[in-house]
Amino acid sequence: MAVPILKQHDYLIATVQSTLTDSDMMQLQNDLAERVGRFRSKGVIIDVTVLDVMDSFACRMIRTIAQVIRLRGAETVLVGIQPDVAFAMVQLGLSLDNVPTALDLEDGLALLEQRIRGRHNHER
Amino acid sequence: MAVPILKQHDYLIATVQSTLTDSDMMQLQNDLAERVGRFRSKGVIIDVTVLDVMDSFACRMIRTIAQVIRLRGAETVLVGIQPDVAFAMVQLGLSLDNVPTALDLEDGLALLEQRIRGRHNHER
Amino acid sequence: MNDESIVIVAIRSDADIIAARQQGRQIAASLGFTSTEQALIATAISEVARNIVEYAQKGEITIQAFSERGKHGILVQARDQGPGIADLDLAMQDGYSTSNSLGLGLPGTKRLMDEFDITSEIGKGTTVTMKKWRY
Amino acid sequence: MNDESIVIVAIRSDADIIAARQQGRQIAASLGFTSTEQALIATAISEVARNIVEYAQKGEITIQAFSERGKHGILVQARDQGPGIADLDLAMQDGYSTSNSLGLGLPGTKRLMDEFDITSEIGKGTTVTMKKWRY
Ligand SMILES: Nc1ncnc2c1ncn2[C@@H]1O[C@H](COP(=O)(O)OP(=O)(O)O)[C@@H](O)[C@H]1O
Ligand SMILES: Nc1ncnc2c1ncn2[C@@H]1O[C@H](COP(=O)(O)OP(=O)(O)O)[C@@H](O)[C@H]1O
Repeated sequence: MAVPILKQHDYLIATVQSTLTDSDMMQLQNDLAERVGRFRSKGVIIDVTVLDVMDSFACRMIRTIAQVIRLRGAETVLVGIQPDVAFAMVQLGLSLDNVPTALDLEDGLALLEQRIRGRHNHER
Repeated sequence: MAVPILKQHDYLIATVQSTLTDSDMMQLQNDLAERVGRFRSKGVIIDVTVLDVMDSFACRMIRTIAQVIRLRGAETVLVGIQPDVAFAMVQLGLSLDNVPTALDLEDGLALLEQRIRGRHNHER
Repeated sequence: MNDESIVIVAIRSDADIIAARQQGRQIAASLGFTSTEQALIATAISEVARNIVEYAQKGEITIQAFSERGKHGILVQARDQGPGIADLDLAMQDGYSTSNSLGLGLPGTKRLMDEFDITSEIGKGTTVTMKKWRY
Repeated sequence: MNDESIVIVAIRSDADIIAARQQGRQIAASLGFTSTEQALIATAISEVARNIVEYAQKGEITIQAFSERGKHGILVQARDQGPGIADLDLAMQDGYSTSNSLGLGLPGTKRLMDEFDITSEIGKGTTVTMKKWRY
């Protein structure tokens, strides 16, 4: 099932609706990379609230997507990791590397806003 | 014995009252992960002032809790490690990895404040 | 689910991986595992099922309740007739991967479960057997 | 506590781990160890007691004062009839763990104490004997 991507001002919001297959993930990555260019988006939120498992494959895909988006000049924030999912990820030994996380969509938007402002106001 | 968790503005403060069993630790982790969501907390302080031993198990649990809390979009600071406990940890070879520490609750709150502000203004 | 029933999920595609872990979660729930434990079990199933698709193309996952010396729990087995693993010690190391992957699947899955056993024979296939006790 | 008395703590659960290390601290205090040394001893006891619960399910810890050629100190022994350790050299390496753990327990405990000795036989069990001198 394809992931719907919502454009909201400078941001893109991808809400994962159900467990993704590998090809859904690839599709999501391509869609986001393309739309960041088309809409000149500054940030991307990936919302995984409904995901009940984040395995090493999903984790790697998210890291890859964030890296691709970064190379396209935008920031990615992952939101909505549920407590049980977070614990399983940690036990498995997974890390999201440098992908910032926030509690939910609202916090994720605030974080993006601040990061993007910060990014423009400070030397990197 | 369950660990009481106090909500104070944007933060949660878990004050470890006595030596924890494995299941107390799991409980603490679940409680914190859940409440970070419920109260939209931005930071968590774990106060271990009364702990007289921090063994490799406790250390691993604290690291895990901090990673889970991070995936839920909040920061964790550990406060109150006593001098003797700190010395034993170092001798044992334990590291808290990336879990920041502060002297006591007051310093911990100040550190959280800084880190959370920093997180929003700078690239990590 | 009673102690006699066994659920077998054929694994051929990534849709089957999802089916297997959903089955695992349901059975774990019916056996009284906490939601946290269900998530650990579902994640473990996802990892071994993905390895089947990735390295052996097809295989199966069996999931069943079990009791042993007064302990109860869930038993998951992943079986394939794929290429097998040449060096099991190496495969069980964090970060070791022959594909463009994180290499956390096998060692991580071991961390998720209470018991973990893997046997493999080159050209014959691989079997992962794992258990989680219900406390 | 005098040189003849021995405290034996049965280890079966993590509550027993806590009891053992509290006993160790008290005895160390009564023998005149500084509070820093008490913390080292209590931590060492915690580590070996946890290994009993984790790997052997049950066992016991004995704690006693001792004197030897004019030296005084505390002697702690952890004994179990568990599975034993196949490769002691490996088990004594920092970071080596067969469980989902840090693998610092044994090598770290050796660093906490003045003398440390471990013997183990597959299928028979494991005994850790350790001493700390009072200066
Ligand atoms: N079912 C299997 N059949 C053949 N080889 C396998 C199988 N499962 C795992 N392997 C091998 O073991 C290695 C480690 O597996 P794993 O820890 O799951 O990491 P990853 O799948 O990320 O590479 C794989 O790279 C692969 O070479
Ligand atoms: N009492 C014991 N009985 C059997 N095996 C043990 C025992 N204590 C330690 N071991 C083995 O030695 C390894 C290293 O122990 P340790 O250094 O304490 O690290 P950890 O317990 O963190 O794995 C363990 O992973 C386990 O395989």
